[in-house]
Amino acid sequence: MFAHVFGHYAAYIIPAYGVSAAVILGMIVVTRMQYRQRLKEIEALEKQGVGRRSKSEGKPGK
Amino acid sequence: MQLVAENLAVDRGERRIFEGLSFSVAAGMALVVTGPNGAGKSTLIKAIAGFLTPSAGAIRLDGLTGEARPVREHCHYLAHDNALKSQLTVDENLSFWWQFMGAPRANIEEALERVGLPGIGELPVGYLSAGQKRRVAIARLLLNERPVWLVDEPTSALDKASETRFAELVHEHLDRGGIIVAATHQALGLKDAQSLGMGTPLPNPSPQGGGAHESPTT
Amino acid sequence: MSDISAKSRRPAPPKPASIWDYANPTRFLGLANAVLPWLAGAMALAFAAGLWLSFTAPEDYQQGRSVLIMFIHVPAAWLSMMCYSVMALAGLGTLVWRHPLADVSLRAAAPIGAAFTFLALVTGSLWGKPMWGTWWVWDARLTSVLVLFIIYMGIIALARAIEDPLTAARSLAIVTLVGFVNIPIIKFSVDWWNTLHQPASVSRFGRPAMDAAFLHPLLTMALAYTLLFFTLHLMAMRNEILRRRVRSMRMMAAREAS
Amino acid sequence: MMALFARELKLATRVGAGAMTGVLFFLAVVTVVPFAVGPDLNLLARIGPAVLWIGALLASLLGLDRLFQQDREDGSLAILLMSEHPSALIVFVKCLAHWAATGLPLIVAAPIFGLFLNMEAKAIAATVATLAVGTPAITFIGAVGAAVTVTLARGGLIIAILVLPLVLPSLIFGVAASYGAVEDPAPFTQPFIMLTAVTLFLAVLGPLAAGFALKHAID
Repeated sequence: MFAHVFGHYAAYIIPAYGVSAAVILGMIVVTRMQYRQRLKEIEALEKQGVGRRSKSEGKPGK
Repeated sequence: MQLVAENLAVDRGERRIFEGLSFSVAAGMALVVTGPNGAGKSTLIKAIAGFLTPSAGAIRLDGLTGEARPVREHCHYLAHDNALKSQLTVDENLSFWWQFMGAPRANIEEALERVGLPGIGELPVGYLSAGQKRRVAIARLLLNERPVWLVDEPTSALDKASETRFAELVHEHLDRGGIIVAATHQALGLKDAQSLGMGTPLPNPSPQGGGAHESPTT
Repeated sequence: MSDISAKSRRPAPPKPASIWDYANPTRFLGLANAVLPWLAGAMALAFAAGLWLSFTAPEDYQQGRSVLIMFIHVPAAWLSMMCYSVMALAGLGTLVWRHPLADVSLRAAAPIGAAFTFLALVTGSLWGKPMWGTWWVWDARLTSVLVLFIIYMGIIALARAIEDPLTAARSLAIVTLVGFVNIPIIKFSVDWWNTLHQPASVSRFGRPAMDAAFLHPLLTMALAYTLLFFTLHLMAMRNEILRRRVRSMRMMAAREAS
Repeated sequence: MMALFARELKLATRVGAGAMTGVLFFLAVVTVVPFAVGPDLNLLARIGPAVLWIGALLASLLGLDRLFQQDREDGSLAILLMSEHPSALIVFVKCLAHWAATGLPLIVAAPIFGLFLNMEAKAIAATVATLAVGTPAITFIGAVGAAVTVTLARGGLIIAILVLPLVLPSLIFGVAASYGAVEDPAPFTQPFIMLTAVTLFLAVLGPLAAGFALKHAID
């Protein structure tokens, strides 16, 4: 049924767009999940009372 | 000749090991760097030897004739490991270092005698005990004339007799107007040595002062 | 395709106005959080426009509808090279300007670049299949993209292997720059090798003559992919900074506990 | 610097393992091919140069991780780099010594392995010439891989991935020149000159980058 939209190359166009969509969306989703994970870890650490170095200007990664 | 450090600060990764460290060691004097583990003793020695670029301050060797060359080219560095190849014989190891370091000086046999290992030149280093290997490593310092000795735990694998022998070599070096900077726990038997107590290890990496103070202990 | 809702007019400048005042990670995080929604919005807009243009483009006389694959293959290939240039720039940032965020940027960009290269390879082979009848042809460009993929993998493997952040940053920068210097040589030798073994029958994998109908969708999709790269890159850098913050907080916790 | 070269050579020959394993690995690769491809002599003759190059390439990659590893472990790397000699020169001399210890034996063995692959004299001569000129490039650029992985326990694997793309030009021009000597239309001198150019270029880039990496890897 896709033939009329994609012509007889449908068998190649759909996988190409499928893989691209999967990889792009996958990257976005994974990156956002990692972001939430990091925030949760920091929040847990701060609750533990680990001194956050807010008073002095940040060193990389501080 | 004087080894001078002004307001020295060194970072390892994000951690600041020490900062605001100043000292000066005149010819013929020794500086013993003491302090608990992790206080930055080895880091200071490595900074002088040029392995670590300090993030602040400078290290200078004043009073030297000839064109200015980086401090490290006037230094000998002896750390925990001996820089010896166990497959090669003692002679081969020492003659390599003697030629590589450029300034030809004492012959190997004499250096070996002074560390109490006469006549073992032919033996591969692999056959020697830890103490003997250490003494061969110390003999390396005697081959080339370099004013500053940077030593990190020099007497770790040595027995009592070798320790006193090392202390004698150190005194000879000082008498010849050399400088020694030694990071060590045990007293090196150096009578008139300046001491530099490195502060306690920094509890957290916030950059307070390294707590380094310089107090002569004569 | 588009999922993020916020709308915006102009994409934010990819690099902060002057590098140094955003050099400090905490302020960079503030910037990232501010810019990201707009950037994501612009990306979504660009994708929507690009896809719409692609699917309404006229049928190509020679390749028929398969030209649609070109609209996602060519941008992916461009992005794989652009991403590596960003990494090479970051490498210079680490070695020459000692910029604290350079290593963060390089590490964040590597997986994204590898993903774009992978996409370029997959879509390239899918696009080539109808024309050549095989899934993989050792065409000069496809081969170079494959080699670039191996280079990306090497850098990612190295990034994972070295723990100490300081030596890692320097090693990654050196390897990236050495790779960057060698890419033209590799490209030249692959092209030369390709012409040497060029079986006459394979039609050159040249880009068909571009008429406007194809140019617009292609450029729009390229813009969409570029915005995608900057969005992902900023997000990945943010993650990397937070990862390092967690790491040093944990080290502090360990030290305080002892 | 000559002293360094002499010491490295003494070490390599004294240890003996380095040179031999390289050649044996090369032999292993060459003998595996006929079992996989079949004993058809003219097929083997046709792919001969390629097999020799692939074998030599893999054998050279093999020994690279030991280039700086031992020196770092026994502490001599620190003292070497502390001296007044520039680090790039030290790396260059070590690469030459490493190539002399592992690369040369491969080139000496190549003609014999060429006979296994039923290659005619001209093809063997051309392949050996290209190997002689091309294999140093592998060691020079491999030094960069060895330098950045010197702190890792088993860096060997990563070196192979890092170095592989960078030695492709040498492989392409090397094999092309070897074929050029035999088949008429294909040129010999043009790829051969390119091969030499790549080696000279890597002879500068490799030690510079590796020296820079090593200088900061001492801790």
